Amino acid sequence: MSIDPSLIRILTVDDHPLLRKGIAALVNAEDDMKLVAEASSGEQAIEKFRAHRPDVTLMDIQLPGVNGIECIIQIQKEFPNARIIVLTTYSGDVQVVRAIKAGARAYLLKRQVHRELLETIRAVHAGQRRIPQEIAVEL
Amino acid sequence: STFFIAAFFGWAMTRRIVELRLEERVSERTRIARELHDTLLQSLHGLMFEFQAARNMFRKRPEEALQALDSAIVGTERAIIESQEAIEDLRSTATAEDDLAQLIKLTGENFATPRSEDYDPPAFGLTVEGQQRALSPVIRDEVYGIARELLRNAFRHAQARRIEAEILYDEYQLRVRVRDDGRGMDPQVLEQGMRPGHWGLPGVRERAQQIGGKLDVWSEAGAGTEVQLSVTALVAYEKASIRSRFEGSQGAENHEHRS
Amino acid sequence: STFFIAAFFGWAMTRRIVELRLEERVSERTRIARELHDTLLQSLHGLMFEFQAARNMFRKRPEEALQALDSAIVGTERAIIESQEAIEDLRSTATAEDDLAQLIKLTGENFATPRSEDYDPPAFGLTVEGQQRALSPVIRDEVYGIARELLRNAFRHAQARRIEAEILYDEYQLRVRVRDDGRGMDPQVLEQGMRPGHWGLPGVRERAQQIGGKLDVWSEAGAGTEVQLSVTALVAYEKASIRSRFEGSQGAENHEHRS
Ligand SMILES: Nc1ncnc2c1ncn2[C@@H]1O[C@H](COP(=O)(O)OP(=O)(O)OP(=O)(O)O)[C@@H](O)[C@H]1O
Ligand SMILES: Nc1ncnc2c1ncn2[C@@H]1O[C@H](COP(=O)(O)OP(=O)(O)OP(=O)(O)O)[C@@H](O)[C@H]1O
Ligand SMILES: [K+]
Ligand SMILES: [Mg+2]
Ligand SMILES: [Mg+2]
Ligand SMILES: [Mg+2]
Repeated sequence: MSIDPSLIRILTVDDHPLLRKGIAALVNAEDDMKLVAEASSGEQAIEKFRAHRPDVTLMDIQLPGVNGIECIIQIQKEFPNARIIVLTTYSGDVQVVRAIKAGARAYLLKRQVHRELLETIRAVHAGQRRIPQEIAVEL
Repeated sequence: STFFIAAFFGWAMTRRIVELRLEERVSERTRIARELHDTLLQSLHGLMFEFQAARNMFRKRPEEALQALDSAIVGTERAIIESQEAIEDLRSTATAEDDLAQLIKLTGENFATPRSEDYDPPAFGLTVEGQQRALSPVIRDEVYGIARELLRNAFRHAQARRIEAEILYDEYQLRVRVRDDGRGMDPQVLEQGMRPGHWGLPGVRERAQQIGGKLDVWSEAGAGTEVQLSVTALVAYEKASIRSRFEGSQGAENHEHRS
Repeated sequence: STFFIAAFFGWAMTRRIVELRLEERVSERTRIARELHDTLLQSLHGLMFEFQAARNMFRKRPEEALQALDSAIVGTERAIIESQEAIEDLRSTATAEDDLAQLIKLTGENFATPRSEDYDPPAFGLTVEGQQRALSPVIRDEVYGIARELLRNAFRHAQARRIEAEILYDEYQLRVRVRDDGRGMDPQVLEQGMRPGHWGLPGVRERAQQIGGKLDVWSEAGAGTEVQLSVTALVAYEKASIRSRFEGSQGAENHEHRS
């Protein structure tokens, strides 16, 4: 079965299974998206990225092992066109600035995900960046 | 005025004691807050995404929406049970009857259970040496807390083939070791004793310090990691087990187990 | 042998200190269990009902189901924010600025807001007596935790028409009362001090004990329930408010409010 090339192909990276399950439900409910792989650690994320070459990657910053930031750096080095959205639990997470410097295209608080994720995925897939003003200033 | 001074000093002392107790509470609080954060909050987020998915499909794909809703409801039920259990656990620490070996064994076996097809976890084994002694319950909890984090780290980070835990009850010390044959700790982490932003190892050290225990870490690139915790018998073993030393018992044998 | 005695005493002292610190940590766990019970678990229960309602109406009354789903999602958002705040609070004690009266007022008014057409909640009122004093933040949190559970119980169990809270700042004590004109507590619960498997009242008692407070419960079938908490001024009020007593202030007036 071949995959419709117009679908946005997505990889999620988070160490918590219920969180991945929720994102899978959100993404699979859309006609223009498909979840192609999931990873629960940084190492696994890099492996899965190589294997699936997703259009958009959703990356939790807090990961066991190789953390989200290191993981973004490595993926961007190997695949400069990778489109990564970082997810974080707390606002004011200092790691967000580092993630954006490392090449992430957008950032979302987990508590905004259910309302803003789908639109953000489409925007990032279309080549846009979604970086809040406060953070853009710091860069 | 002597009365006033006494009253004042008494109050200052009381206050200092209260402050010390609060410090203790704060550090315990932070630790538990982290654990809760990692579990319950993430579950709640995940469940919300699922409900939102049901909501988004509601009009166009009602059958799928219903399925998503049902699955999220089951997830919420489970989260409720989990948090009730967390509450029971928190309340019944120090009263649980399980022994250390049992706790460590269950934890290791749990980590060693394959979760998905593309991940083959390392093997796990536990050995117990020496004659088992009754541990004071709080010590049991702290030692178990340490062993659990060391095991979790070994399973998560070591890329090992085999992970072993060892409990040694000897007359002068309780020792617990966790070792793996994995890739070894990052030298920088080994040197600094922690990875910035990660709280597992600092937590292990704090727990060890709390009970006056000693931690030794050995690790080599490509050869694996071993961590040993030693706690002096006087602190580790139940009062009854120690008193025998003051009652003229000479051998290493433990009389309480007979009474 | 002098050496041995000294060593023994030193050890006994160390042991006692370790035990005290550990006891403290154990009680801190209980405290967190209480927080969890009072926040996350209650939210999860509430959400569960709403999602289940949406599910039940799904086929027959889809528009109402959709509304219920939306409202439950908003509720989940709120629960997430609350539990994030609870976790933040656990991480940094004593940072909230709200005062006790404000917290109690908001909580009571929230409970007194009608949620559905077929349920008319009791009325709520708060009175504050005496000159307000700055409370030490931990005390404020504990007293608020107690008042919140007492209010929740009154709204849930009393079948009252009216529920009242009262805060009394006096020179020697802080007192807080919650009363209702409902059916009174089940005599068996009143006698045993708890209903097995329910942790609200035990939590209230533990919080009171932690801060050295005194709890008085009065309840009569058909006449209602009143619970009073009293905390001595030395513990309840901020340092500055107390020190004035050592500085020769005679009146009941509180100088800090001017500086
Ligand atoms: N057995 C091990 N083998 C290899 N590396 C390890 C091992 N144990 C720990 N480490 C390294 O030490 C680091 C710090 O461990 P620590 O437990 O403090 O944090 P963590 O496990 O990454 O995150 P968490 O805060 O969730 O525990 C790990 O990120 C890992 O790189
Ligand atoms: N104001 C009140 N009026 C009548 N009965 C009350 C009142 N407050 C408490 N009760 C009774 O006391 C019991 C125990 O209260 P408690 O708060 O411990 O548990 P709960 O409210 O039933 O459950 P939870 O564990 O969620 O708090 C209640 O189940 C109820 O029967
Ligand atoms: K899809
Ligand atoms: Mg994570
Ligand atoms: Mg760890
Ligand atoms: Mg209750």
